[in-house]
Amino acid sequence: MSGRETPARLWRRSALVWLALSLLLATTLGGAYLPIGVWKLPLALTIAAAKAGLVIAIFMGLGQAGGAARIAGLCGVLWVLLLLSLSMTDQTTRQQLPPGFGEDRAGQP
Amino acid sequence: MTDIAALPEPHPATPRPTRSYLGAGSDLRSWLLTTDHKRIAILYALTLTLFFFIGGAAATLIRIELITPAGDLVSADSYNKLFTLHGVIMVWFFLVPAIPTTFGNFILPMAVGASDVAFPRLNLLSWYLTVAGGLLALVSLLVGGVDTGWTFYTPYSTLYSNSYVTLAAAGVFVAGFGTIATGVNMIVTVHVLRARGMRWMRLPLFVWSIYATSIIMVLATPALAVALLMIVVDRLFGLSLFDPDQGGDPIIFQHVFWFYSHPAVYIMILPGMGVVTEIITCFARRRVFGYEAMVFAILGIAIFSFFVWGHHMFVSGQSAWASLVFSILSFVVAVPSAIKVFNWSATLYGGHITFEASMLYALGFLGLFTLGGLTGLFLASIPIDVHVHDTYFVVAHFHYIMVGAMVTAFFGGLHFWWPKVTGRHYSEPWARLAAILMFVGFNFTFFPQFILGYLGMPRRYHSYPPEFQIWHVLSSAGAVILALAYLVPLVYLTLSLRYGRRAGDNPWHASGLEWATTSPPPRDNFVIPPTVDTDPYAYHAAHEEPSERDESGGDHQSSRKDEMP
Amino acid sequence: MNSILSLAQASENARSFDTLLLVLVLFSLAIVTLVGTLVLVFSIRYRKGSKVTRHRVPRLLSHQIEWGWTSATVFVALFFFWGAASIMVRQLDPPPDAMEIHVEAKQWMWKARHPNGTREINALHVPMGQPVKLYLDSQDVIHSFFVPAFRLKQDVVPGRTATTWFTATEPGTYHLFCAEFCGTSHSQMTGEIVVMEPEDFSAWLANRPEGDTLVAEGRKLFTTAGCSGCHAEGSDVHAPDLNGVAGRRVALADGRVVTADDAYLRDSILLPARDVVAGYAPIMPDFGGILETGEVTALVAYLRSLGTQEGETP
Amino acid sequence: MTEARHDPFHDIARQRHAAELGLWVFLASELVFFGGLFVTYGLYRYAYPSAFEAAGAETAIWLGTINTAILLTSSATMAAAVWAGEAGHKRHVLIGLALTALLGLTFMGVKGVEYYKDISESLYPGAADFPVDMPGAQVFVGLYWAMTGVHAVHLSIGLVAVAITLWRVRAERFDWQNTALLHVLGLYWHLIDLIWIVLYPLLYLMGRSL
Repeated sequence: MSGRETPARLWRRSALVWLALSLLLATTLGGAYLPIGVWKLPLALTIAAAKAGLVIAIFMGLGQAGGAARIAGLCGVLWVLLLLSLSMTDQTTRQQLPPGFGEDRAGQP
Repeated sequence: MTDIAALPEPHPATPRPTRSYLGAGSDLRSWLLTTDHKRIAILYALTLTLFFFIGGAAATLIRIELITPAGDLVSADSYNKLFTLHGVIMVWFFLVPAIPTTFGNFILPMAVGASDVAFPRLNLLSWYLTVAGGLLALVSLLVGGVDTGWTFYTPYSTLYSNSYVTLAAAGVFVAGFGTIATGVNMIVTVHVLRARGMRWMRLPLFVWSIYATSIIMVLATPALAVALLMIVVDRLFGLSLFDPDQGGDPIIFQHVFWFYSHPAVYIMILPGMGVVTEIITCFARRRVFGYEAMVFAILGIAIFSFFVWGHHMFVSGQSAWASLVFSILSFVVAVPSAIKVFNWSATLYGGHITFEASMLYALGFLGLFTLGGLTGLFLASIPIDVHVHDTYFVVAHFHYIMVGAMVTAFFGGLHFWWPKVTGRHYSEPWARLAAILMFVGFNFTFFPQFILGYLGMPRRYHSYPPEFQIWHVLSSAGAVILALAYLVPLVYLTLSLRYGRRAGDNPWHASGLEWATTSPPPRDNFVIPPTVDTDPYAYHAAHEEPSERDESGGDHQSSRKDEMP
Repeated sequence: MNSILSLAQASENARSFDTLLLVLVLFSLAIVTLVGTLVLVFSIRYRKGSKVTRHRVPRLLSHQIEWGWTSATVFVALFFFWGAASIMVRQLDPPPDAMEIHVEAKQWMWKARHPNGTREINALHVPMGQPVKLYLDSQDVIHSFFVPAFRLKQDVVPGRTATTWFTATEPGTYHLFCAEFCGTSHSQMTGEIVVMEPEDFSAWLANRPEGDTLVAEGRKLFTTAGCSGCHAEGSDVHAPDLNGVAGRRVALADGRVVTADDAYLRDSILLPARDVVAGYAPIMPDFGGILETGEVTALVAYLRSLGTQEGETP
Repeated sequence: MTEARHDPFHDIARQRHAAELGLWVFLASELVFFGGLFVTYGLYRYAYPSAFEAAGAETAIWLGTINTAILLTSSATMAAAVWAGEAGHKRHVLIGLALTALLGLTFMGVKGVEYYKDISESLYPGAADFPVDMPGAQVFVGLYWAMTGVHAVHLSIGLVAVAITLWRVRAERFDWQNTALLHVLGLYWHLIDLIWIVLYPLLYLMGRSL
């Protein structure tokens, strides 16, 4: 990272990020009470992603990390999305019958 | 052997170290607290050998039990515990760690020209984690066993099994972190510790295969860990994550479990592919055919292995659409494997082939892997899978890959690098005999199981209808040959430690950097850190085919070490 | 029945399966022969010491070879996918006239119930040539309904109903196996599938004691389990009348309107407090721990029959 | 102070690079580990949207929010400690680490209170008077316990590591300025924070409005 920094500057930098994170936290908390139905989860997750982005980019210094480290971090995220998306192809297209469904069909005259 | 010795030495003599890694202390402490990757590899090898024979003993009992249709040797419960033990031990305490932690540990740092792995102490910790996990699994066996099968399917494993599931799952969980640590170590070693001039496209394919395997280890094993964790908390605290009465869905467990367990198959087979490439190039005296294609095939297999897990769930009640998606992806993943098989065959073209024991193993691998891979196509076809799923066809298929291919490659590597590890030669005739016995015994054991599976014999059956008996008897007979074949190397390899001829530094005149140092190597592998200025497998000049001139001691043999500083 | 090498081909699925299998086997043989020949020929021809001249592989050509076999394998893979998938898709849905049989799996037996209420344990008699649709439920763990002669397998996962279907084409007795490991006596969870000529099947069915149909069982339970105490006409307790409730739109106390489908009826018995009907107090006791799965199903069937008697189609 | 460079590295820069890369690879692994839980959550949420909303409304949103704020703050102090380490300000490293440890402990304390409250309100699977009577609701609560529990285990490991590092920096037991150790510790701590950032909306913000 950037050479010798004064303590005041580095604390100020971390405080600024902290402030942004706190604002995002307040937003997501407020957003949870908005009556926006199905959009609540996407909103909450977008804000979470913004928070995570701040932590990753500045606190964890991914920008300064090497290319391999960046790819490694990216892979972690991609692999979770891979697991989610391919298992969702099953979950969203499954026609699930409740237990005992057949019995009552079979019982029909 | 003798005419090989007539060939020129690919690596010119280097200054000789004062003593080998074996000489750096001989008390227990110097082994149990070592951070030398070579000693840790030996610790792993001893541990895994023990587990291999425990798992093998279980397999033997299973095969004896199945000689008769009635379940008369052991009770149904004991039988279920036996095949669970066999699966758990063989998968997690032999096949997964087998090559990465032994040859990966021993050879990889040398093959990239490093003096050790990136994190030597983490390396030792991995071994302790593996041992601790193995001990937990063994304790679960001693106190009463586990009867869920190695797949731990819910809700049987969470709500119904009265056996020691928690203990065994905890063992696998702990060992899993050992695997992850090994993976991290290998990845960083390859990234950071390559010798000067060792560019990515100069890495031997064995290094590439361990690197790709490590990627899978790091990205897949945590999914297993979390699947097991969910079982354990379900059992311990009743979190009812997969309890159908509370709306729990056992299929979700299967998704998470197979997200690990399908790539895990490639954790087992990829290192074997790497080993075989080293052997075939060395004994054919040829550069590998299509190096780049081989690299991309390895990476392709590693990445695409994550896209196909749903083919284990065609009959589970997964949606038809998901099945179609997973089916086409499974067919596609066959392509890089096919490329590898063709490239190995093509590598033989125009070579000067000799048939040492390790080469016999490698050629055996080629045949068995081809058969195992082709039967994979059967399983990717949904209608066929529906019939043969959970039958002996599947058992035969994955044994062709994991035992036929992977264990054969392991033995191939063992014979190839034995002189490097110990500095001694083993008895070549006995080794060849064992290789042939293993090939014959293996096919004898597992080929009948393809037919059994087609006929409808379900797996994990303690007793079975009498019309299947003939095939079971054949299979069990083959297992006797196979068991003997596995015992033979134990004898002659042990004997070689004391009575074997001195092997010299590079008995096979192989090109890898690991052969550029003494056998056995010194603690820090190289007296002078090596530099690299040629492509791998420099058995002949880059664009030149070996011609008759080679016989007379070709002048264009590897010039790898010519410009040593 | 089965000889040691061939498996009876007793369903329509089995034919297309065996064709596909044959194609794959022939293809595999070809590849094994190809690889085997290459390895063998090269091994002999280029063994060390053989005096054969080692020709160069021109760089261009070797790339062509690589591209050639890569695209060939891609093509073959897609071809097989197409073949396999089209067979699978064709067999996805049962014909509408399929006879519906319910099968319940539990550690370690198969219980089947025919449309007229006839029950069987570890056996299933079906008429030849008639499509049969199976509804499969599990009481406990995952089982798998496997009939090798039909090339048919379907996991039975607890918590949901699985369906599958077949049309038997050959009379005979065939194995039924549980293919998913389900505990101690997994290998005892077997049975037989008996395929009969239609007239034999009718005769067999006529000679079986007819079990209670689900509706009749549900009607009995409606009284014995105490439902009628509140829900019968003229009861003192203020509870909804259930005549014709199945399939109707129901207004709930919290303002939602739902359709009283199977899942709703079932949940209302097991978790009555969840969806209370508007205008009624949440006083119905929870039957979750009292009724067994089969009993709830019988009650649901009975409630549906009340609906259909009124001429409503759910 | 011992020498900063260890075998098998020839120079300290490579060693730093190796340690950082190693931790990033491990973080990817950890992401998949928690990812397994997230995906399980996602699949179940798809199956039982209303039960997840109803059960989600039962969690203690204020305690969860306070804990989120605490953890975000601890990440800020940890980042300051790591930056101070790189700039060579020992006192600020110690202050940053001490604050981080303190905040981490507070988080665990609040979490303990919350768990106590959950148990007294029967918010655990299999409770006799479980508050939400819908299929899937107990699965949500099971996941709540599993996810926060696993997170708490990670945080405890982080706390121990922070405490040890604090002591070792104070006693000059290692070259905190040149090795990557502080940076690596920071990465791990931020990962714990990242996981919580995702857990918070999934577990606490459910079902607060229509």
